[in-house]
Amino acid sequence: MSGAEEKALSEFSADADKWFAENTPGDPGFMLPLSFLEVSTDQQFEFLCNWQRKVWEAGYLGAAWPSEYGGGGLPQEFQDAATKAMRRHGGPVFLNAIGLGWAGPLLLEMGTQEQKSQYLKNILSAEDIWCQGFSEPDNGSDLGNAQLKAERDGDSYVLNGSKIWTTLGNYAKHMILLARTGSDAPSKYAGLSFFLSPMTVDGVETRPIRKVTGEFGFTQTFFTDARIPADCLMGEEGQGWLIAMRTLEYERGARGGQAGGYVLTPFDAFSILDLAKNSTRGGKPVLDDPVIRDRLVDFIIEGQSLGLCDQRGRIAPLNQDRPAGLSLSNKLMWTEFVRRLCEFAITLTGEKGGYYVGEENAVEDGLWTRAYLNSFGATIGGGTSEIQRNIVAEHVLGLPKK
Amino acid sequence: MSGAEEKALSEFSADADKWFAENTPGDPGFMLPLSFLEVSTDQQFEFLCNWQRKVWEAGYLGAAWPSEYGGGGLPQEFQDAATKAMRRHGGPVFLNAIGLGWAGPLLLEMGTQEQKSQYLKNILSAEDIWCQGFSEPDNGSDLGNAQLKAERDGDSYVLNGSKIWTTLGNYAKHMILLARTGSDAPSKYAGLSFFLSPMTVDGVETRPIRKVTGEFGFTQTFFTDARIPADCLMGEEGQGWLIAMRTLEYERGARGGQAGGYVLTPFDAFSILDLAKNSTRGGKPVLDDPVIRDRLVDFIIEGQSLGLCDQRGRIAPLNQDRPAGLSLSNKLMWTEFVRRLCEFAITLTGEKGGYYVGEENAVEDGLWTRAYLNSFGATIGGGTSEIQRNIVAEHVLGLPKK
Amino acid sequence: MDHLGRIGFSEEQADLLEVAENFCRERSPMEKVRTLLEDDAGYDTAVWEEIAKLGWLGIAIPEEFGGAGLSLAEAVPVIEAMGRYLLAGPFIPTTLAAQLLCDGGSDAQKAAWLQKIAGGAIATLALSEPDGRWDDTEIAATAVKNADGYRLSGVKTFVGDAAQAEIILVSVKLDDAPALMLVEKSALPETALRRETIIDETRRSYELTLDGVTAPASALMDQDRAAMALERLRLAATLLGTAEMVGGNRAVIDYTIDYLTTRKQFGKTIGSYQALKHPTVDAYTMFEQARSHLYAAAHCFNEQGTGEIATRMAKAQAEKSLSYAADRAIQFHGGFGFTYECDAHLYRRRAIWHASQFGDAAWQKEKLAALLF
Amino acid sequence: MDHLGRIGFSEEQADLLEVAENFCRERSPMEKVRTLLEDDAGYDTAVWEEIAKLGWLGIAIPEEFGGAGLSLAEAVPVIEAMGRYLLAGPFIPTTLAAQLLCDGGSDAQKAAWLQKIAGGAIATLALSEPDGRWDDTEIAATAVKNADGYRLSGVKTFVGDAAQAEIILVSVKLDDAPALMLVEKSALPETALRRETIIDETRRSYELTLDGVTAPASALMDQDRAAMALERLRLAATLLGTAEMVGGNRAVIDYTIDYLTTRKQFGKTIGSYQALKHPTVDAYTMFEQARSHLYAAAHCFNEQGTGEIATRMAKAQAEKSLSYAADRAIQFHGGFGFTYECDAHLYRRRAIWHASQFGDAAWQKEKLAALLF
Repeated sequence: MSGAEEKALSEFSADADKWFAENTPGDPGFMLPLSFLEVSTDQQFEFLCNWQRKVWEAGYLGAAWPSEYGGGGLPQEFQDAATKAMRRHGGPVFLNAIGLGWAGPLLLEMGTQEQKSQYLKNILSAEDIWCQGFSEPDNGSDLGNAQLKAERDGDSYVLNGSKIWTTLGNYAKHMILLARTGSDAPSKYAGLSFFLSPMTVDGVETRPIRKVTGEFGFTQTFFTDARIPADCLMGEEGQGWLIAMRTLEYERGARGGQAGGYVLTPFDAFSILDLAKNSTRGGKPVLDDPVIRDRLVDFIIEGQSLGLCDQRGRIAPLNQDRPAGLSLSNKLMWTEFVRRLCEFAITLTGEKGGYYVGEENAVEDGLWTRAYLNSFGATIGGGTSEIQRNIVAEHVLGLPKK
Repeated sequence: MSGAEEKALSEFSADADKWFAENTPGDPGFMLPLSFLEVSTDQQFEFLCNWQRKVWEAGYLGAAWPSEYGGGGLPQEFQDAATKAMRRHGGPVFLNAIGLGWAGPLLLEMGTQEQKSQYLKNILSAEDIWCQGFSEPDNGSDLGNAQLKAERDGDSYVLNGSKIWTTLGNYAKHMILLARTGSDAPSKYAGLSFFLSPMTVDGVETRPIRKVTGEFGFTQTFFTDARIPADCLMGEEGQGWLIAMRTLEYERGARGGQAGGYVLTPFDAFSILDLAKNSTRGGKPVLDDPVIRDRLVDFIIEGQSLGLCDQRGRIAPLNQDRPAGLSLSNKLMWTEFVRRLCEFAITLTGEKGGYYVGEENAVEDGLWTRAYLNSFGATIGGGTSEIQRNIVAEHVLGLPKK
Repeated sequence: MDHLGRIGFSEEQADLLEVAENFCRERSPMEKVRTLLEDDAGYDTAVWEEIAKLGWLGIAIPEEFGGAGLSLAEAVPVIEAMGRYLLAGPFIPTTLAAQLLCDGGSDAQKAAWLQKIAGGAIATLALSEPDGRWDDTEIAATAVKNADGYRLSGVKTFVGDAAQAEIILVSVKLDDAPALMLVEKSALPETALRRETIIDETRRSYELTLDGVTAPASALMDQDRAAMALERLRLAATLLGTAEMVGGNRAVIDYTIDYLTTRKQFGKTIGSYQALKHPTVDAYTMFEQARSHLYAAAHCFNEQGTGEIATRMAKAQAEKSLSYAADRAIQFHGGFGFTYECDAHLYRRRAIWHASQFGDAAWQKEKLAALLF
Repeated sequence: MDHLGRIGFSEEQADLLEVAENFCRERSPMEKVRTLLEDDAGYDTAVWEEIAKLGWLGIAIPEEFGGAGLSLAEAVPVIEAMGRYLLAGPFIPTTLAAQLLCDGGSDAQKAAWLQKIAGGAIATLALSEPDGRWDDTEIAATAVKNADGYRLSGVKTFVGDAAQAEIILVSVKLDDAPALMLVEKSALPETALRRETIIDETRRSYELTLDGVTAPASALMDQDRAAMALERLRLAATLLGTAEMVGGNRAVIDYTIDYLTTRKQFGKTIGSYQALKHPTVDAYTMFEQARSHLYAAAHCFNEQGTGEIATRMAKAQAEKSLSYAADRAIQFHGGFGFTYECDAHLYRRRAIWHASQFGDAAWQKEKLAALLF
């Protein structure tokens, strides 16, 4: 980076810091979701759409996307600086996660000029919410076995089948969809195709699914003779598996292009240090308990690890043995850490850990218990931790598949 | 049990207690093995043989084996009481483990009159040490794939091949041996046969193997045209796998008939409580440290668990769902517990944990570090913990093999 | 060490275990459990009457008061079975209240209430306070003597099934010493009880505001015995909570195994993957250990010293074991595990609940360290 | 939190890492490591001379004394590489002694020794005492001034490579305050050193009996700076020990993966079993975390507050990670893992060694709690 660029970056960074200091919203008077997976009321939805639009308009979301598609046309470092500023001021999450993190980068990498013009700007502005249609009721982990049928009929594809765990399914305008176009393909993978499918056509219906937390957050989506334009196909027929794997790499952090910001409240272990400082267990201040202190230090060390691994991932000479190691391990390490962290946080609240969301006596309105239950969304969704371990074992460590 | 029997038992028990109080040897001036796996000097060997013979002569070993074969002819409860007394007084281990715990019970259950007369008494008296020949260098966990060949030739079998991890291989007079008699058998299992094989014939050679602790304790055993009498065959040709599995059940505690006593120093968590009471870490008394106290309690709870599980295993109504569950889990639970316990014990010794066996400044002559390294003998030998988990999963929980 | 527990198991326990298992399986199928989650009272009164008829409420009540004259050891298998089938109802609070009455009630109170309880009257306890103490070293609620009896004040939390109870035994400070008051629910103003939102939706818990509540002179329990009775009560609550956890632990493992042996992914039954198989084995062995501790605690409960050690060990192990098994159960059910429809979370919530009540595993271990070292 | 560390990585570090990796791989193949286990001195003097020529001993020695004038951050990649290939020798004690001289030596001592050390003279430290303290709050060894200098007494333990060292820096109490004495090995009586039997057989450690040892007046290091220098030294030792562990951690994971990808059982490569595969992934992610902590500690080492936090975190994580990886390495090698011939135990022993020196993970965490909360 040149001296001029560095100067520009540091000015941009200072501006972002100032902007988030002034514009980050305070307590809206209702509980905000910790992640895009947890939006369960219209109130939350509207609030988060407005927030995302506002950040984008200010130039702090999509800063590194091309300017002709609504981005800022700046180097990635600028977006990173903006995200950092947002994090520092504790802004709410962005809810258009699939658009910003999966569909957007995919379009940038593989989309036609037309597709980019059609979709990208509305992803940034939260005008179009995107969802993802990979898992099916009988094939949660085994994506390659997807059975939803897409049959070509003239200028259309006709969709039949069902997808499950559709986050924001009831709000989304588009779905990235993995469907079966060829039943006589040489392998199950070769029969799959990838679509940018509208959710607003006839024959697409969503049924809300109640989450383990008791809240609603995602849907099952049913396709019954749903007819979508043929140009919704991404790439060619039969390339679905390849494209889906590529989008998973975006999610796993192994490939860049994300619009920026964050879609999960970034838990570091310090988020529970405040809790610990203000809590009692069995009538005694939590931080007086050496055993709790010891476990808290464990979590802080681990949380700090993860941040440091992000930093180290960008230093090539420190990643020579297994260059993809840190990025492919990222999801596994974070999601398991958050699950354990939240579980531990409950124990900090002592007797009040028996309360739940909605109880006036609960600590932080039951946030931590809910966050713990919600954390399984991340250890299960997007490839379970068990699948993630297979991926790291096989693709990073070179252990045999069979 | 009748009133008279109960009275006899309680008298026997009191006598045993008195006997062990008077006869349990003190410190012999050299380090005694914690288990039969760790005998590495002639001095240790002779000492432990003498001790076993002495206990047997007093009637406290083999008390429940038939009197015609050197046993006491008493109900099992009598032996249990004697073992308990021995444990209470901290007697040394019995080293003829394979004889007392595997070969003996097998002979009692399946042996001919002749075999019983020939072998059983000498097992109890430690006159004949037994060893076990199941594992082979290339088939550590995969016993069914044993390749050592036994070819029938007139009144003999001719053995060729090699066995590994033969505990006491250099002292043993007999080996229970799994060998391949049929190369054209319908399955790899059906080609196996089981032998009570002499170690003292020509063509049998042992090479000592150095253990992870740095000590010597077992051997690799080579068979080169070794000729053994045909009546060494146990059961019929082809029954080897069945019989081997049965002997493993003795080891795993799923089947009775063991002569009694113990072959591993019984670690309970209280064995490290004394260490904790007498140790300092970083200059401070260990028991002043609340974090260490907490972990110590964990170990004591777990150690107590295992003893209680032994007790509960004998109460049928509390084992109705999975009757074999406790006995088949026993080896896994104990060996993993001991490994973790010993590992933790090292940390209790603080800076002195850097010393090892033979160092005058070491705590208890490096016992705990050695015990930790030795503990892998039990988590690996006799079916690794990974194999044990498969066994429990498949045979107790009914989870599918493939 | 000789002061550690041992297992013993009486014929009564064995019989009760068998009968209770069958009863709970039949009376508390999962659809019923699910329906009751939404129910105000949270349990089936007809089943409660059956339980009363079976005599289970009187198991540990002396024969002179209409009970069976056994001990809490015999209540353990019953509660274990209830825990296994998530059978809802005020059995634990009522059983504990009866014990507290036996230990700390006046003769008149025992005579008036124990028989009724054995016959099905619901009773409960109001010990917890907003400061979240797990012991009774300080009690903020007070009773002040006046002409008619006592004027009470303060707030009690986690009062189980209070809305259905006929009597509530309340801990207070009276003349600067701990005391227990037997408060009849009918004497409470309408606004005294507020239902709390708790993590375990199979149970009902209430906040009780004592301000403005008065109790007659006869409400005071034996004050000389209050401190001792409270201490015993908390240990008894620890034992019974453990029994419920152990029952649930067994169920959630069975529930997980069911899924692992039927669900297929990548063309294989998922239970064949060691990634799921081996942690399930670990959950199972931990459970077996918890169950062994439970029966040692039940057997030794009344032995001075030993009973406390065995009970605290049992709770620590059961909480750890149930938490682990239920956490893994959610995970191993995959996407389905993340739904409310999957039963795994019911057990996970229950473990969180029991951790919060009467001291969690970490607290039990701190007590154990003091008892053992 | 702003006082936590960040990663930075200099060009010098990158160069040194690459050069050191290559050097150690060539100079310390496993047969060599095995041979040196049995060797008295425990290292190859020819390799030591090469190391001196490469300038690594002077990395953190100021240029005026013949060093490179860099910092310990640049020694970290060198030691990491040595740890990876188990390269034996007195590099760590010598580097630490040089630091202690820089921080607490008199001008004359620095002038006399730093250049020599940069050129290959071996130096070491005698801080530990039989009470096993991990700090210098109390020192039992004493120096008493007399006409010719000082009369020393007391016992020091864990003096690394003392038999090969030219100088030993000894902590003592002098006039009731901590002091450091530069003792020349040639001044020690034959009987002063006794080789200790330690768990890590790749290194050499000695007990040093000071009774009867005298030192000239010039042996006293700057007493005003002794306490500060000792504190910094212990932290430096923590950092360098961590670097060695992280190197070993990488090696033992690679070693395990080698076995898992070649050994077959039941007709399958054992690395395909999730029972071995998944814990290996856990070992790997823990290692990556430890390595990240190491480079944050190296980068921030000289920042007040931050350096201490980062270093203690790094050691706690590295000890946990290496212990786990090496423990699993033994287990996953099956019967072979239980033999001395398998290399896994070399790493496990090394983790035990580092845990014993300068405070183990539990102790670091206690310090961290005080620093963080």
